[in-house]
Amino acid sequence: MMEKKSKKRNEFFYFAFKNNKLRIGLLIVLFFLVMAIIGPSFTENDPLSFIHRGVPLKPFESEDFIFGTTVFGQDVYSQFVYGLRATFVVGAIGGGLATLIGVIVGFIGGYMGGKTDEGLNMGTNIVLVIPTLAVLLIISAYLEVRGILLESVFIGCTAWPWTARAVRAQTFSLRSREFVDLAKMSGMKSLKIIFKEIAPNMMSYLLLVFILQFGGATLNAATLDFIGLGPTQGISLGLMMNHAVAHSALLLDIWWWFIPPGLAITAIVGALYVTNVGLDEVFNPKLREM
Amino acid sequence: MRRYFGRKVLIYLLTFFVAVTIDWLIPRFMPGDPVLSMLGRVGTAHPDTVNAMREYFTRVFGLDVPIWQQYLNFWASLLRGDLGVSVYRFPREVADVIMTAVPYDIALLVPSILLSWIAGNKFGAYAARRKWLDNTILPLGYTLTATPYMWLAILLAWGLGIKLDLFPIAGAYAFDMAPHWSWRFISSVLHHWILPFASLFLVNFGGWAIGMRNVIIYELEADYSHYLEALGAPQQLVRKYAYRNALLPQLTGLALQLGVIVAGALVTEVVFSYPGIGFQLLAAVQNQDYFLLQGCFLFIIVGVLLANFIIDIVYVIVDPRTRRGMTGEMA
Amino acid sequence: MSLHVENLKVYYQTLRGDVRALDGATFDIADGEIMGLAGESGCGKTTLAHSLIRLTPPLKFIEGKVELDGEELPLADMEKMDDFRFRKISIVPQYAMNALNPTRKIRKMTAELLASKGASMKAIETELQRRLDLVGLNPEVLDMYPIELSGGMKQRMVMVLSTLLDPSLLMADEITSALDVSTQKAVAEMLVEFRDRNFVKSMMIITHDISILYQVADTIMIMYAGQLAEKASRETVIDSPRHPYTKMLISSLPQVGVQVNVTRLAGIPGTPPQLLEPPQGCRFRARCPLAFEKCLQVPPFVEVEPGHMVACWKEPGKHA
Amino acid sequence: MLKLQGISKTYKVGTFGGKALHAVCDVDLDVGSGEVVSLIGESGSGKTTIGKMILKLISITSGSAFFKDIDITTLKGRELKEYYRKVQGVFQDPFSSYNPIFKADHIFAMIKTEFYPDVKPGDWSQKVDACLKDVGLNPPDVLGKFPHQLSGGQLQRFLIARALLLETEFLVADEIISMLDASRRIDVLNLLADLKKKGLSILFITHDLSLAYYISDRAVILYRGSIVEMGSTERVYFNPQHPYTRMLMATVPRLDQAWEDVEIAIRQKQLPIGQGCVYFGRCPFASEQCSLEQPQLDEFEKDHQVACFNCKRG
Repeated sequence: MMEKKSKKRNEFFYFAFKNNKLRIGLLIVLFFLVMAIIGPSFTENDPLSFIHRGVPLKPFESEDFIFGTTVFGQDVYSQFVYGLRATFVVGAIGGGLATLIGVIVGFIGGYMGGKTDEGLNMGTNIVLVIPTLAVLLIISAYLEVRGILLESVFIGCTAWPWTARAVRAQTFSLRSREFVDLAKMSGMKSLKIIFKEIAPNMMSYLLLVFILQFGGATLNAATLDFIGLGPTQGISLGLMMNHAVAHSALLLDIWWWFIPPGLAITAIVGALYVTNVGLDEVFNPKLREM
Repeated sequence: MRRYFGRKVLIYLLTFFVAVTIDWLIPRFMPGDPVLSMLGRVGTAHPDTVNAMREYFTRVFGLDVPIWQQYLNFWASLLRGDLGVSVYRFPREVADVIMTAVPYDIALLVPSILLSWIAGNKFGAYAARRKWLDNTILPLGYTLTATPYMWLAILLAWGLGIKLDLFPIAGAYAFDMAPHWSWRFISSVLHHWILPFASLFLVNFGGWAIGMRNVIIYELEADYSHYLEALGAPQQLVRKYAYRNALLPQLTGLALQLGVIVAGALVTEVVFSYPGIGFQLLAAVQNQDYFLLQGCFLFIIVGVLLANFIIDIVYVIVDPRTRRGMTGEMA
Repeated sequence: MSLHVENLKVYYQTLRGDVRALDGATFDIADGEIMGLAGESGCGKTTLAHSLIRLTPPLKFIEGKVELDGEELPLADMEKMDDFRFRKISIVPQYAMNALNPTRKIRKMTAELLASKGASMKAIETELQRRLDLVGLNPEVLDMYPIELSGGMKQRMVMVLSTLLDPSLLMADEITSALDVSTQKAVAEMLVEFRDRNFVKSMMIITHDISILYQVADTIMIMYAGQLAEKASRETVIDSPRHPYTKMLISSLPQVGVQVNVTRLAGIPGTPPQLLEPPQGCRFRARCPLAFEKCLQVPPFVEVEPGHMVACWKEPGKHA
Repeated sequence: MLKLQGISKTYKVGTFGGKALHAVCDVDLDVGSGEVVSLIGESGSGKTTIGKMILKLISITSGSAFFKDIDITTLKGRELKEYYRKVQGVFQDPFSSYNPIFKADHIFAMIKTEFYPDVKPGDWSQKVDACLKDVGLNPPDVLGKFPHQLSGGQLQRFLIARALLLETEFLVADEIISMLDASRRIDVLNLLADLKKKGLSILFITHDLSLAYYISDRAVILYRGSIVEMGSTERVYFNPQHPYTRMLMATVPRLDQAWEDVEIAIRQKQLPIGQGCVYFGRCPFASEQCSLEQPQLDEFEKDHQVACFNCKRG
């Protein structure tokens, strides 16, 4: 229905593949994603069940525990891959929700202007200042049963303000453009103008915002899990680190219990940021020269 | 000018009001009767402590009184500074428990935030200067910001603490000492402080470096930089102006990042069992001590709001555009 | 002899290759002369101005010699040019409205700029005050921040600042186009007064509005698609131009007193060429009614009459 | 055709909307059918605001506006859509009037879906080609291209073709040629003149006096939101009465005569709007009365009105 700009389209792909920041970032993220999807199929061990008896195995010491075992004999590999899966779920849902709320609040505020904009903007600034982790702490502490879905929803609902501010600024600048007036003079209704004329212009920007939100949600979830307020059943990378620290893995020098989870989060989130920069360079060529 | 501050104070008061309301709402919002669920969790079988606890909880929660009355009581007790009694340290007041933790927090947060902000900005400015610098500092910066606070803490604790045994990794001072003014005690406190400080410092440092690098490139492309170059001003003067102007958005960035940094400090304290609010928070969570939890929450909110307000004042003093902008142009 | 430019070529680097924005300019500006530089957008007038004072990427110096008061300007070398900038050659940029550092008091910025160039603020203070009065600015302005000044005031401040060290050549890049009619006249006349009071030895005013140049410039040079078309005194360019492009351009400008149903003016058919792969020879060939086979070679920019230079094979000059 | 009576626009400015900015204060204006009226004013005079109010893009604070004696002040929904069939606008920046991610002829597709949904595609493209030829464009060269592949002149003519497709009777042209090069401008002006002959009435908004003279039958001089002088173009240009108009005529750069040295008063403190004459701050002939009352437009000679106390005596 929307005639994509063919000339701009292949120009975009041409520069996209030439931009190495984008290539490296995307590669790392995909690597972990694949590991999260097919990883669990390589092991029947349940991440939390105590399988191995005796001294914790080092990685590759025995071929059925390639990543070694925890102090309780749990299979670190299965914890790691299931944890990865949880991280991607939280990132996608939490990040997605935060972007969604931010976009809606930003759009309506930016386009309507006047009283609605002032009210929404006040609300955004208030939620922006409140340290989101503190709110998450309170909410999670009071819930006996916490699923990963619920955690993602909470993270999503508290991480949207800066997206709303950014989208509002973008909508403001687009709204004053004359093609919006032209659309009004063509008899189009406001909602149709927002979604048919303004939104398509911001697709590239929304992608950038989602990537950052995805990274933010992952970090937030790991922090929550680490304090012990993560999902009550199942495993996540943050929970792994929590267990490791709680059971003095550091003193016992079981590094393969706490190094991989942190490394995975850093790699994924770092790769996401680098992808974001790469995409930003592709979208506005001015940055490319630097 | 007064109007600008008036509006700012209004927003902060409103924020505080909303935060406290959230804090009050959550326990009542959760399913089930909070008193029963809390009693169940406390898990002491001994009858009279259970009765004392139930009587205390019902009084504090005030479930018998209509909802708005509870709300007013909550505010009343809050304003009196009575945050309720800590469950897992039963006789001690929540406020008192937190007060002992706050100084450690400040000792950890304030230096790490300020130093990382200054160092990050300096490095970020250098990064924008030469290509090879940009290619080293930028990836380093991205990895650091992407590192979860607690993981870097773990790495430092494990690496420098245990493996090389250079620094202690637990507590704020040696266990065999009691707090007193002596050089030995102070050096022990410093010795314990290094690792948590370093881990917070490094993660924040990455963020500021990247932020400054992007902002200063924008300022170097601004019209006034082009004009200075056109008049043959040395690069050093052009960069000095661009750096000063780039610091301003970084200042607002600092205000917005406070929430995240405080969260980072909490987990870092948990790793090093550094007796700040984070540590108390973990204990509160593990012992289902809701009043301590809500007390910590309020302290964090107040701390962040206060810091935001201070940064706003500093911003107005530093950036003439906001100050003079308000008095309007002399057309 | 103020400015002498010989076969200056400056290209504009883009991702698809070099845009040949300025392709061989040869002209002079005498002492005390105000030369107007006019032409449609994309003709290379801004490239010429910027290459003389701040040749940075994406501009690329190709070849050519430029002398100012007998000394050769090292255009391609940013550092060496610093000795000439501000002292010998200066500019009032198009973005003059936001050329002042927003977070610095104007006095402080001026002082620091002068110090960095080895001049002292104290020595120049009285002269600076005098020039501020001349342009209708209250000396208090020095203790204010740029945000407190109106657009017009900021522009006049930049004009004073740029000419503070009495440069021998001042370039004014489109400084009248953003102004209202009344302030336009005031600013244009201020430029002339700067020359009359010897704040500057010679001046180049870059604008697309030829009627402004007619009022204040001594000579007018017309550019088209990166090449010089014609240069002559203002009366000759308006009343008796010889280059076909100038003729058609002047005749297409509506004037007060000309009404459509009385005299219907004609535009110039066709569009200017894109300069990535410019057409061979004279670039106006495709749109020129007099074009013939000789136009396939680039016509030299030659003096057909004293002070009147034209680049067109049809014009019988000394070389014909 | 179009009649404005006492049109005003006030913006709320300041943090809580404390101060009021009077962009336009009770302007009376009418444009006959097949007539070109030019609205001349410097930046900040409110000329664009009037244009936008006529096009219903911004609300009218007070006063009323009639289009062929239908009151359009509170037009909404269906009637507003019908109104847009008759009244259209073209803006200053051609590149900002097009959504960058669609092809340029997307603007035709928009009006087809909104106004002519049931016209068969074949007839529609014939109609489009006809209109493009009317504005001097060759359809195959311009159709199917993106905005950044077309020149400013072509884009502006596209917009005029769009108005023709809607059989518009009234066009608001707001500074439509100020972004075009000198040689391209004249073609667009000639095009507007041809459309005028075919009965299109135009409100030509500009700050350039020579353009207005070239094309308009009547000229309206606007200053700080109020009309200071109005009348047939020859009379206003060659027998200016209001000091502001005289100053404008003296300062417009011409190609045939040098500037007269008219003393230009650098802008001093001006009176707040609504209290006394808007030009009081800069007027060399200002008297006591000028600072107290606001002069009304009245007949100075046939088809020539001025809003100034001293003019009658001058």
